[in-house]
Amino acid sequence: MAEEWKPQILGIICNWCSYAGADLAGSARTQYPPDIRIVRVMCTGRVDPLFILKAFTDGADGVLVSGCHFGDCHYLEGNFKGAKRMFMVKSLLRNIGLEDKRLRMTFVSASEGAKWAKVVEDVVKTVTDLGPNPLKELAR
Amino acid sequence: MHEYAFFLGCIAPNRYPGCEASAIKTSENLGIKLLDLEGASCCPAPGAFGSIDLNIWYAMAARNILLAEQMKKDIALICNGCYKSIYEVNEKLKKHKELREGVNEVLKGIDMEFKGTVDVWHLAELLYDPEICGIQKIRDSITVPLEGTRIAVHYGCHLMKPKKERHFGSTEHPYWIEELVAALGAEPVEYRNKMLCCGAGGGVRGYDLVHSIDITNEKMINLKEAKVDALTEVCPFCQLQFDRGQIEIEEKFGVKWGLPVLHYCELLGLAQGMSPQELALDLHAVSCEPFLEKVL
Amino acid sequence: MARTKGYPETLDKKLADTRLYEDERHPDFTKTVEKISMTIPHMCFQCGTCTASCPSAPRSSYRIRKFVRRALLGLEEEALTDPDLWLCTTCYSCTDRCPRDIAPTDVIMAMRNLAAQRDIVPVNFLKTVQAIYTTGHGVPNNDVNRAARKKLGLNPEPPTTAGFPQYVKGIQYIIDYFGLKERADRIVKEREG
Amino acid sequence: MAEKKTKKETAPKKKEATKAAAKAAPAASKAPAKEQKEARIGVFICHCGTNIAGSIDIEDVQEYAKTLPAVAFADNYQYMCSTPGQGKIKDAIKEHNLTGVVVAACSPRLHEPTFRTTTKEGGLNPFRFEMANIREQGSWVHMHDREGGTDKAKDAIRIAVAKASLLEDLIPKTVPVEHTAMVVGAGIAGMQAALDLANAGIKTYLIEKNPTIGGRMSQLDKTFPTLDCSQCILTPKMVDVGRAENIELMTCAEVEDVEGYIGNFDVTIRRKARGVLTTAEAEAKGIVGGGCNGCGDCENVCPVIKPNPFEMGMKPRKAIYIYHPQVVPLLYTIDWDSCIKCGLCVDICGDKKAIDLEMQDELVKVKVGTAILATGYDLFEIEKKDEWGYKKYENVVTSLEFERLICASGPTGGHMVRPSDGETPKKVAFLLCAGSRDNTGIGKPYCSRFCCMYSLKHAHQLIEKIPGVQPYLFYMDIRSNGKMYEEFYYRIQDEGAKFMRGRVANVLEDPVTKNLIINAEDTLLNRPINLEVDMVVLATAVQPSMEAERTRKLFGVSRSMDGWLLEAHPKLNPCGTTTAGVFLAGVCQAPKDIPDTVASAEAAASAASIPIHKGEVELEPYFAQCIEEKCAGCGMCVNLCPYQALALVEKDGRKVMEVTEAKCKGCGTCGGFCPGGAIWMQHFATPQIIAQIDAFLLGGAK
Repeated sequence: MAEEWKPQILGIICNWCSYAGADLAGSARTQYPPDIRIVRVMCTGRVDPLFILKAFTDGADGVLVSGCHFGDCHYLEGNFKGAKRMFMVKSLLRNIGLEDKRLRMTFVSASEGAKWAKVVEDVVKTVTDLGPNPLKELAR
Repeated sequence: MHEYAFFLGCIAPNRYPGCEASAIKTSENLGIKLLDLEGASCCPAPGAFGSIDLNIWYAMAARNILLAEQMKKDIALICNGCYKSIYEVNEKLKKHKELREGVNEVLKGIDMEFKGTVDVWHLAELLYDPEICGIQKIRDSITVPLEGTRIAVHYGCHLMKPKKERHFGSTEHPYWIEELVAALGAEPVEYRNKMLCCGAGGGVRGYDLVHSIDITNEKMINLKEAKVDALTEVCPFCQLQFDRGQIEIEEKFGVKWGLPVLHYCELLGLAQGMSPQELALDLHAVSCEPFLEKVL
Repeated sequence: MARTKGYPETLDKKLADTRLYEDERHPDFTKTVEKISMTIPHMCFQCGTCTASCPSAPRSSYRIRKFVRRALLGLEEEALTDPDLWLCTTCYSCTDRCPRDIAPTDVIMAMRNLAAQRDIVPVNFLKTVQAIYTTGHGVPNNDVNRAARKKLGLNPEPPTTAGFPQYVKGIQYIIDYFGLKERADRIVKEREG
Repeated sequence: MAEKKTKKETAPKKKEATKAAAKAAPAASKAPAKEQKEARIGVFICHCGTNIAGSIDIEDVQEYAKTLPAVAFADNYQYMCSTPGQGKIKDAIKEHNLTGVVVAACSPRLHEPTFRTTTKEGGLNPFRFEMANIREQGSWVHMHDREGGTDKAKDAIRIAVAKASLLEDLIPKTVPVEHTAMVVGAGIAGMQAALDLANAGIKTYLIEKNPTIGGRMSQLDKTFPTLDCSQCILTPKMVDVGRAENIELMTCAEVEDVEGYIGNFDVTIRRKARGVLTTAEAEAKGIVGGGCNGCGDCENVCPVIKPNPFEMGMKPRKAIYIYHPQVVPLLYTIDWDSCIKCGLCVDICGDKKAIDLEMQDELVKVKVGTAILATGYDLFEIEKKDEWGYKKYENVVTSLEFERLICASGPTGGHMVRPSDGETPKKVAFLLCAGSRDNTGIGKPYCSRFCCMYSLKHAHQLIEKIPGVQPYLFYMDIRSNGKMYEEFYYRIQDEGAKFMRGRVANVLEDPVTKNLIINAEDTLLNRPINLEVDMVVLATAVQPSMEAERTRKLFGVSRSMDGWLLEAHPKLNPCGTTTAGVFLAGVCQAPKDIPDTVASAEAAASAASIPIHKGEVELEPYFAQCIEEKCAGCGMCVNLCPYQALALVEKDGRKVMEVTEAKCKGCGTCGGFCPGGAIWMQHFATPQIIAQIDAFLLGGAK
């Protein structure tokens, strides 16, 4: 804890677009900050608000949910439904007094490796600026 | 009445006062009031200053823009060189924070700060814009239609290029100024390589005159081929290059063209019934008479 | 830049070693040019669209493609000392057509700035500076013009710094801020005595 | 607490397991036994040479893994995917009697199948395997941050272990595959693919939006580098397609809707009203000896004249028309936009009664096992690059217009003339990379790949046809990388074509002669060029055809950033897509010349025939399951499902949800929503994912 604080960010990303995009960033050797951990789901439609709330109560400083572009969902419209839920969760976070910027949903296709790297950089920056998740202490 | 701070620049007021006079008078007839921009200076010359140190160019142009910010009026101008300096610096400073901060650091010394509260327009685009004036309104304001005259248009580079930093679209085959000319009853004429530079810009006129007027001469050849009675432009510096340039071409290359060159505002003035005297056409190096004979 | 060999002058000129050597390349030059110009000469693939669009190319040895290439390779000396650098009319035709989305014109402007820092700059540019320093105008008013303005019912002095000289101070402040006036005077004096 | 959850929620899994037992004895028989057994996970870390080991401290990671809850064994190896590597895993499963396997290596999208098989061979259910991606999303993206990368790898493994300890036996569902295929687009790619499938004994539906098959290739005059006549080599294939018993050809047709999954796609096709009956259709209507025989009487009497798109609008056609004499099928078609329904054609057609001016579109439903997209390309709207004056100067034409102008069956009967005055051009400039390799945002950033070669061919054709003609090729690079291509370049240069190394800045027109003035730089001479020519040919960039976007969405295929359809893997699976059972052929995937197009078509055909010949496919068993004791029967999930896989049913007195596994694709949209947490997503179950989250943030699921 002595050295400068690094955020803990959870990424829940879909298998078909964003996970593939992240892999592409890898094979292209596009470098980005290592402060994110990935949980793979088949579709952002699978993302239960519970997952995100659990992450924050566990002390996550930020959560990134990333799926296919609208109209490109491997399951037709899972990403629409996922996105809709994220709005819901964001307002929930605001209500419990947690900055809703800590939760971010993005759309990264299988061919957008560079974009994935940008998104992660971006999220890491936003969350770093926000500082540690106040709920962390509660969780410990 | 639409009101604008009128940025004069150098060549209009100090070499072709007819441009200044006609601009003010004609646009007033069209519901555009051009107000004095007190204490404005050279834009400054994008070629000369930009080449030596872009930062000075930014700062000096910013000073001029700020005079208008203090007036709380958008800027209107009639010179492409000025347009490059004033319009482009205004946009750049609005866009780039670090540039803006750098400039404001300089301007602190004269208690000025760039805020980016005004926009910059070339009078020609205001005249063309139906929201402000528009072709029809111009047509209605005409008392002496320039019928039977063939007029070619020189757009000038800094008005529309680089297209990515402007809003006029493609710069290969523009036609809107021709429409403005047609509105005066004249016949706009296309000619070879219309978008070729006049040759004056970038300090080249001062650095290597013959080089610069050789470009002008190429334009003259193409214009001759199109059999035009006059050339019009929306830039006193281009006008200087074409007008005085023809004399220099005659001296250096021994070729005489005798092609009248008039700023669009001067043409508009004629068409609205202003007399050649009111336009100080006598100050033009190349006599406008052959053209006037066709009109009057 | 060609290397000399210490032969007698004429021979040194004739036999100068014209090969490109690695030590001519200054990578920071590329970076500086890109910073000032806010464009990307390092992406040039030498198609020649710029030169073909250039009004100066057909009547001189000026090749804008060559300057972009010099920016790309970092050939500082060769770029800044080439008098052709000052033949660009800044018409921006090359910029509008470049398929690599480079702005060659701005590359030239950046190089001119860097040359000027080394006092490599034609006097006519500096004389404009001097004129503006004293009057605020690059092309100042004159009596013929004043008379004409009167006839047109305009004020003999336009409502610019000419009509309101008190504003000239502000301009002089800015130019002095960059110490340009002294440099201009000095260089003009050196060149023309 | 995650523990508790699993205990309770694994209940329905017993059911699943026993259900499975009925189906597949061996695997299932293990399942119930394993149920209570506590997790023993083996972790296997791959060096991937230096790919991973180069920027991650393997030893450190392995030591860490050993300390994790439920980890019974940890090991590392140079290449885990190698035979000895996999051997290590199999042995360890037995020796340490593992319940789950975690491999920390590359992306599961690459090697999950490999290691699942390994796990199976080791005696475990293949779905008791979880992968930690420490290469694509680890070492490769943190090459200069060894510490950060190593920490990330540790966490990734911890997360994977947490999931692995909760994984359960799953039995993949095998479904039968329909013994039919579909090919969308009947250009050379689609035709070739359809022929191959048909010859392999597979009934194939070939869908073409135009009235005839043949596509772009039928518009070409000659083909490089062999110079055989395009039509001559194409028409035999067209005839074969028309004849092939196994091919059901549908022209004037578009895919309207796609449902289902690999093996069982239900495709709705819109057969656009052609206004003309085939002999078969006529017979069905009881018109004896009727239907269109292509005599063309109708065309002769039709009063409406329109430009023929096949001739790039340079030749007229009537409102009832065929593209060209060799069309397949030889059937006339009515252009409803221009037809005035005067009825003259109906009269002249007489007893054949082939023309029906009231014909309506009809929708046809077909079931296919696999599908191939071959939607081809269009030309980029080159007038957008207006420095070259296309559509402004008459004598500036595109390469396709040139093909028609020089083609014997074209509008000029093969007499090469220029549009403005019908004169034979003596000087012709070819502008290569017209709209390609363009980063301005107007053109296309990619290389269109076949323009160099056809421009060489164009130059040859001119030299062959017009004595004393001088072709100029303005190029940046000549890309002649193909069999006998460079030799062709050599030949054309020898024939006298002049190659000017410089991109053309702009084209100007002489207002009087309509000649064109080229402004370019000879970058090799370092001199500007001012060249007056009679005609300019733009080697125009290509872009995905307009239909491609609509079609790809129907089939759930993604798109690359440049707009071309996205292959499953650029090197190892260029024909496949991320949708199982859907494949790509020809230019729709990326610009290709004819040889490459045909090759990719045959590749796609063979790929598409595999599941069909196998007769059945395994579906990953990521189905939703209903935990009935939790289900309140609210039915909200039913509407959420994009595949209508869920339904409410009556079970011992109460409404509960039931899943039709065959329809469920496992997206989990229902599971992500169910307010009662009553939906169990196999392999992505809530407790498993929660365990992963806890593992990451609280350091271990326990």
